[in-house]
Amino acid sequence: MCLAIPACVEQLTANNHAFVNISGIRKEISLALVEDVIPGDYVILHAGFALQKLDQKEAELTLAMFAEMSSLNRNL
Amino acid sequence: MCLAIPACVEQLTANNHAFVNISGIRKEISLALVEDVIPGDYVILHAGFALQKLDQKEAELTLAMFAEMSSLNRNL
Amino acid sequence: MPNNGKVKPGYKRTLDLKHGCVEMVHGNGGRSMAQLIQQMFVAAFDNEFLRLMNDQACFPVFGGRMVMSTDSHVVTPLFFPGGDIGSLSIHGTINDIVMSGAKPCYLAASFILEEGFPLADLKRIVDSMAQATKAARVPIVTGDTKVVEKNSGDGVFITTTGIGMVPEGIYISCENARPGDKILVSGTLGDHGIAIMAWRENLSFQTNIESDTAPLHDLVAKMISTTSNIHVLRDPTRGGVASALNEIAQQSSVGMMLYENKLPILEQVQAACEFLGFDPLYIANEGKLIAICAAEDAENLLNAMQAHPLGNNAAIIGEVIEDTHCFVQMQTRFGGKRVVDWLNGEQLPRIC
Amino acid sequence: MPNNGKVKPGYKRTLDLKHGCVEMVHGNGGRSMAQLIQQMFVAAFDNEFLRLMNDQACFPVFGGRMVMSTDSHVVTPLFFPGGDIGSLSIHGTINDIVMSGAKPCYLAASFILEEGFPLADLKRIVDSMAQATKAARVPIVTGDTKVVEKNSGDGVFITTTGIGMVPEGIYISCENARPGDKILVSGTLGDHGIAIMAWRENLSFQTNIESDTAPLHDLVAKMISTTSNIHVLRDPTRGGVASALNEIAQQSSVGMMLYENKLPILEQVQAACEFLGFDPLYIANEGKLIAICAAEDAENLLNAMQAHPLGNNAAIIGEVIEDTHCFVQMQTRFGGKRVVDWLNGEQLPRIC
Amino acid sequence: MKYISEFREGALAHNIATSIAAEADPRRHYHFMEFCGGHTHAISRFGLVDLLPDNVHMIHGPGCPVCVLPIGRVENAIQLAQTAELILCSYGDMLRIPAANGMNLQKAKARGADVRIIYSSTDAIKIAQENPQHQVVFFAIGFETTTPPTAIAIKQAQELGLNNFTVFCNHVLTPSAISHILQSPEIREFGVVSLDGFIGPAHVSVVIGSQPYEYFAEEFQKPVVIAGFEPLDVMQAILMLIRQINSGRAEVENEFTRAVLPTGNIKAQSIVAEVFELRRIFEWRGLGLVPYSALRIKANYADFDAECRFQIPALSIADNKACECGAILRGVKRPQDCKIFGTVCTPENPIGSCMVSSEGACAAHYSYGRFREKNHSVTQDN
Amino acid sequence: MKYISEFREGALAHNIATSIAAEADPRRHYHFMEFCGGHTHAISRFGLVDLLPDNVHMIHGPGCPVCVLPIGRVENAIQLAQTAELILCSYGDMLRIPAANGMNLQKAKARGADVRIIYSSTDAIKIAQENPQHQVVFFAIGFETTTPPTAIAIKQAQELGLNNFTVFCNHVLTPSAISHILQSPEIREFGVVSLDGFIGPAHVSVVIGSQPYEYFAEEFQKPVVIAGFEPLDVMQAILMLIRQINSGRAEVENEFTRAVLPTGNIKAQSIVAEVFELRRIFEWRGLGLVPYSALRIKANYADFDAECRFQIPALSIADNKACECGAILRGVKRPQDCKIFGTVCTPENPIGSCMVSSEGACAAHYSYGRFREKNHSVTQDN
Ligand code: SF4
Ligand code: SF4
Ligand SMILES: [Mg+2]
Ligand SMILES: [Mg+2]
Ligand SMILES: [Mg+2]
Ligand SMILES: [Mg+2]
Ligand SMILES: [Mg+2]
Ligand SMILES: [Mg+2]
Ligand SMILES: [Mg+2]
Ligand SMILES: [Mg+2]
Ligand SMILES: [Mg+2]
Ligand SMILES: [Mg+2]
Repeated sequence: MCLAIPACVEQLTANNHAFVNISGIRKEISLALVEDVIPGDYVILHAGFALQKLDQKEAELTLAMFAEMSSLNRNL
Repeated sequence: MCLAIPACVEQLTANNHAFVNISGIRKEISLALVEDVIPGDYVILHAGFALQKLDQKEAELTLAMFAEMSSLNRNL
Repeated sequence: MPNNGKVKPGYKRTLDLKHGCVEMVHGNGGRSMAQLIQQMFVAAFDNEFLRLMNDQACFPVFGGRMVMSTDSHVVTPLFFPGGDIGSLSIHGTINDIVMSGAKPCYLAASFILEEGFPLADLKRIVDSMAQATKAARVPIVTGDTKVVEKNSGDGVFITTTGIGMVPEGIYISCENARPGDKILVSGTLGDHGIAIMAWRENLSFQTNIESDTAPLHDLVAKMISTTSNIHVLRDPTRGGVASALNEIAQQSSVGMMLYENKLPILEQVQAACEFLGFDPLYIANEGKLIAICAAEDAENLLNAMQAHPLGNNAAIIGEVIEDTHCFVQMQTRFGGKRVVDWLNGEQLPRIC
Repeated sequence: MPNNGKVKPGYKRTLDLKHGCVEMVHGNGGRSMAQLIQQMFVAAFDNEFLRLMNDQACFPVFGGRMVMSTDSHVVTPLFFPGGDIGSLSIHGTINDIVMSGAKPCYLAASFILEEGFPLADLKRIVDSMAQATKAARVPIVTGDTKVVEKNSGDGVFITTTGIGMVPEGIYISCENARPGDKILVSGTLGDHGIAIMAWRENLSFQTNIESDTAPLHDLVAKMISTTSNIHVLRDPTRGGVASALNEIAQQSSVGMMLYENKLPILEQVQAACEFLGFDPLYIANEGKLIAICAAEDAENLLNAMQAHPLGNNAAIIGEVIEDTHCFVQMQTRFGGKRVVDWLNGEQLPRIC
Repeated sequence: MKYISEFREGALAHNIATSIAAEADPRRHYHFMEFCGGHTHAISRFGLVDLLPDNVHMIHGPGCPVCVLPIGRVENAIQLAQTAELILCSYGDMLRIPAANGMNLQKAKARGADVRIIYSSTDAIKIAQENPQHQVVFFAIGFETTTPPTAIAIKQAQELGLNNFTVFCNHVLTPSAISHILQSPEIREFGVVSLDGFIGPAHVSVVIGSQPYEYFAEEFQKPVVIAGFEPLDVMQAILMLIRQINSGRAEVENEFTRAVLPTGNIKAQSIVAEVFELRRIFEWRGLGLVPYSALRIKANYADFDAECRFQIPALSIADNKACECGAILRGVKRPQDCKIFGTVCTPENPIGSCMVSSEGACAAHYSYGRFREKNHSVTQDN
Repeated sequence: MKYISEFREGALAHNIATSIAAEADPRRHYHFMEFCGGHTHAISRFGLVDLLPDNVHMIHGPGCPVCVLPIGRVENAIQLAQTAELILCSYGDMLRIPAANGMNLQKAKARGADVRIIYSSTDAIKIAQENPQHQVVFFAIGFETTTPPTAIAIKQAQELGLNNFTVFCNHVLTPSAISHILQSPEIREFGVVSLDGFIGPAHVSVVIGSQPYEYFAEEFQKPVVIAGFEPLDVMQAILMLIRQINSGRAEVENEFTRAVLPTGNIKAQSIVAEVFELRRIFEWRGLGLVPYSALRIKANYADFDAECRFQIPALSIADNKACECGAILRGVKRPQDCKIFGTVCTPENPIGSCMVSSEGACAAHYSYGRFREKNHSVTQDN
């Protein structure tokens, strides 16, 4: 449920909108549901709205955990 | 101007309308502009309205006149 | 319960031909489209080429001269006395093929369906096409189906394309008319157009005129076997006899003289034209042909045509004359002359 | 003053290509239609066959196996990055011809124009078709034009039909896939469909993806000269690779196994699919082909394809397997398996 | 076709032609104006000119509603048609009349205007009933023949209580136009145009009768013969005109006795009088402003008057400079006298209105008579 | 694709799978419900089942807004769409949901209803602005993720003073549905379904946060792991659930830390609270009447509430008798347990709603998983 994907904010536009970029696809979306978004932020995009900022540090931590498990397994 | 042709009234219908027949083509037309039309009468049909009854006797007289002229010419 | 692997071929739920209608999914390349094609088109047109369901049909040909012709059919109403868009689409293309003297061999049919079009109507059309191809012995070997959104189409448009082979020694083409040639038509003029108009909105009238839609390959085969002196064949469809003759006059750089009193026109057709302000020379035919042949063969050809069921009312209606201006003229019933010009504007009902 | 008989050929007043638009008279068989055909179509597609302006084209053929294919083109928008309905209509039919291994020879083109369509746009489309036919060296030899009332069409629909000759010894057909065969595609998947969607109303996004529309006859000629072991060729248009493979699996009574990690898909295409909820396997391509060939020739064929400009990104994406259920399956990037079913329903933007 | 075919008998035509040839005085010329496009059409379509002696000349008059409608009114109709949510109903005749910049109703339709072609005024009523959320305007045009059906439609709309139906009234009157021509300087003052008699309208006279023509016959001393639109009728009328002239008479005669009474159709006249009243002045294409030559809807029926419901500006737009329609409609020039006839102005791209209707003098000559020009200067082109 | 591709790395998946295999206790079975269709979709699309040991079972929950909308509400939407001069705006997902007699919005559209597919709620606003003479109704559906965009659209309509825009509100709430399932007799009373833990929603949780799940963990003693919708997220969540169970814990854990905060998106929540309020009761397809499980538009915004502007009857239409959607949505049955799965009910002709959305359990199994059935009873047909 609730198709949503991370999108990189490229440029803020009028009426609290912004252009986001998803691997080269650019689309204007609404920032009405989020606060303090600046270009370079990633947001979770759902039905034309940013639902939340993506916490890039947390993302890296999660990935690091996967990687760690990886090396753990290799050591098994 | 004013495309109109003789049409034979076949059948009176509701609202002062009638079906006319033009050599096999049947069409419902309005009799709102004429009076005392009965099946068998010919009317002058213009834009869906009977404009006038056609005087069949006069038509025959006109044709007779043409024919007469014809024989006159033959005698010339 | 889930069935046990012995699934009989065919879709589990067949097309609902009674209440169903065309939906966008019928054109999206998915399983609904495959089902429509299978159960609607392949079922009706069935033949060894189509059955392979490739995106193209493959068949053997012999060397020689081949003809190809295509026509899109967009008629309103789709069903009319004497035929429907289905039979029309088959006859139209067969006739265009045949007008070169060729024997029609294969047909392709492409459908543009409007979302919401009743499947029952589509089935009627497809069956009519199937019957027409069968009667004419020319199979539909390949096809295509597209669906457009509601109000981006008009029920159904059918484009048919045909190919045929020209027999050795036949050279019939619209640039071959020569002064002195006779002009023949195979029957009464304007039947199709008037039959269609009777059903137009705001114009409705009652008539027992039927469309003349018919495939002319048999008639033409007979004509060709009668004389090798046929110079031009042409089916006077849109624009009627007048436009077809003007085109031929141009292509052959000749003039023409028609005889008004020789034109075979049904009285009902003439009557409909009178009250709508039309001229039967400009009304479409779908089962008639114009033939232009050397004067010495004209009577022979006429007799041959009249002996064929589709040429009963054939007539010699005029002759080809020299004219650098390529006018098509007509000797009126009155002994006067006039130009028979191209169709100008549209044939719309007039008050003056 | 009335001019003095030295009328130069051509209509006195040429078509107003700047402000004009299609009117009902352009389809009525009269002089306006003749002018449109002359100045719009014949002028652009000019060749010896079309120039005769018969209702059919006549040309010589040699004996052998011939193919015929037809497709109606109804794309929205009419103009898109990488092409337009004109070039698409040429490439589409050439490709369907070519997928049998045939050399495309002649094309027929039939137009259904909506009243009000700007002549300037029509000219752009026709020029694009002319260029495409020239590039592919396949002439349009016959055609047709119909005009439908405003809101009974959608600008322009083009039905093209092509014929071609199959070289001696080639038997390529969708029922020829055999277990063990390899499945190749000639390049990245879904480019055309995504390029088109970017321009749809209520869906607009910016991308530099272009339609891949291209004629594949050169590529196929090269492939055929590389190996005689090509069993199946297919252009995965509507319904994408998934639907095409499902059809082939059915036609050949085989199963298939794809490798997700071998699918060539542009990152932008994947990204667009992610945010719209689509799957690139179901997105249309217009300049790509699927080839199925004997395993021993697959690498050779791949190399040949990759050496061609239209096959740069070719890849072996799977293999044919035995499966009485004719499933197309995929080994996911994750090491899991799943069915790759026919397209169900429409590809509509989703929220879930 | 009963009462049609008999009046097209070629054999009889030949006989009337023989009488005409015999009776026309070779020492003089006869110039007859057929007022009506219907006669113009019959003459062209049946090639009657070939049956007349060289000294009998037919001059085409302004009796074609398409030809005389001024550009301004066509422009008004186009603007109405382009109004959002408005349906304009029109007889097929009006679709191709050129307004400013070559625009016409057909092109407006192609560009999105909702124009519906109707066969009868009652079709417009039906469309209004079926489209309650749209304004439906009937573009009413025509002479006395076509006016009564419009009156009926208006009365019907009132009975039905339709509040979305109006009529854009452009009905004009035949007698005023004939007067105007007879009083034109070319005829009256300079005598440039000799006009020896009139063939009177067929179907207009069915409605108005033969009496209204008495005035012309007396006042201007021109014979008038009312004739049917079939070719034999026309031939006979020409013969009757020649006879009047030869015998020095200037009377109103009625050849079309099978349909025209002296008083016309009284019922139709009274229905028209109930709904319409005279306009003080109205512009005619070619003739300019002609006093008391047109009708407007009476105040009682203002609810059905498009000119009351909508902003319809009075536009006076000049004809194309090269166009000779005006002179042609007054009988002063012939189509082939126009510099752009058949070159710039063709039925496909008409510049003037006379090239639009098949009853227009230019269109009739182009479509039917072109081959007669000695040098065939206007050729079939392409 | 940054933050997508990394979470789809096959190599890493293999490693998590290895951990799962190593840590899952072979002497017991693990039954996990992924509440969300997003997880169902990921599991099917990436073939995750093949990476799990046989004793780890995934049960598909009711977290698909398409699947849970009751027939009556779909029927209401269809009737709205069939209203003259009314435009119904809908997300593409809703077009194929079957209502009574196999009708759906797509078929209604084919038969003339004006249905517009939109990508965003703001598209509906644009359509309303562009069609002032039409009523525009936005068919709003979805869980907490999709509700805030609807709230924004309503506020926007108010700012713009749109008087032709309304929302047919069908927004539902995740926690109520989870409660309902956990309290169902099958689970609570009879223990027919064993449910050892939940994978918590990804994007719903982005909005509502992780706190609302604490109640379930405590009250029902079931572990919950909130997870992203990428396949690695799902694998990791499964591993985390196994670990909780193995260690006897029943906690709320958050795997989706990159987007889910404990409190969620406060701004979005407050906008929703401003516009919507709880319904006392709402019907869910499959679950029946669920108290306090849905939202309606507050009285302040009644001008934009389609249920106030139009007559929208409360319809309660029973599902097809053979359809097992209800049991499937509660985790009691699997798609292949339905008698008509893959025969009468297929994605082309769905009988139940679970066969519509690609997130529906039946559609997912049909489109992605069918090959797994041992006898391949449901074959590719034609
Ligand atoms: S030819 Fe055309 S421009 Fe000339 S007078 Fe006639 S209508 Fe006017
Ligand atoms: S297969 Fe169809 S009918 Fe059966 S439970 Fe699933 S959706 Fe319902
Ligand atoms: Mg053709
Ligand atoms: Mg044809
Ligand atoms: Mg033809
Ligand atoms: Mg195709
Ligand atoms: Mg339509
Ligand atoms: Mg094809
Ligand atoms: Mg194709
Ligand atoms: Mg193909
Ligand atoms: Mg054609
Ligand atoms: Mg349109």
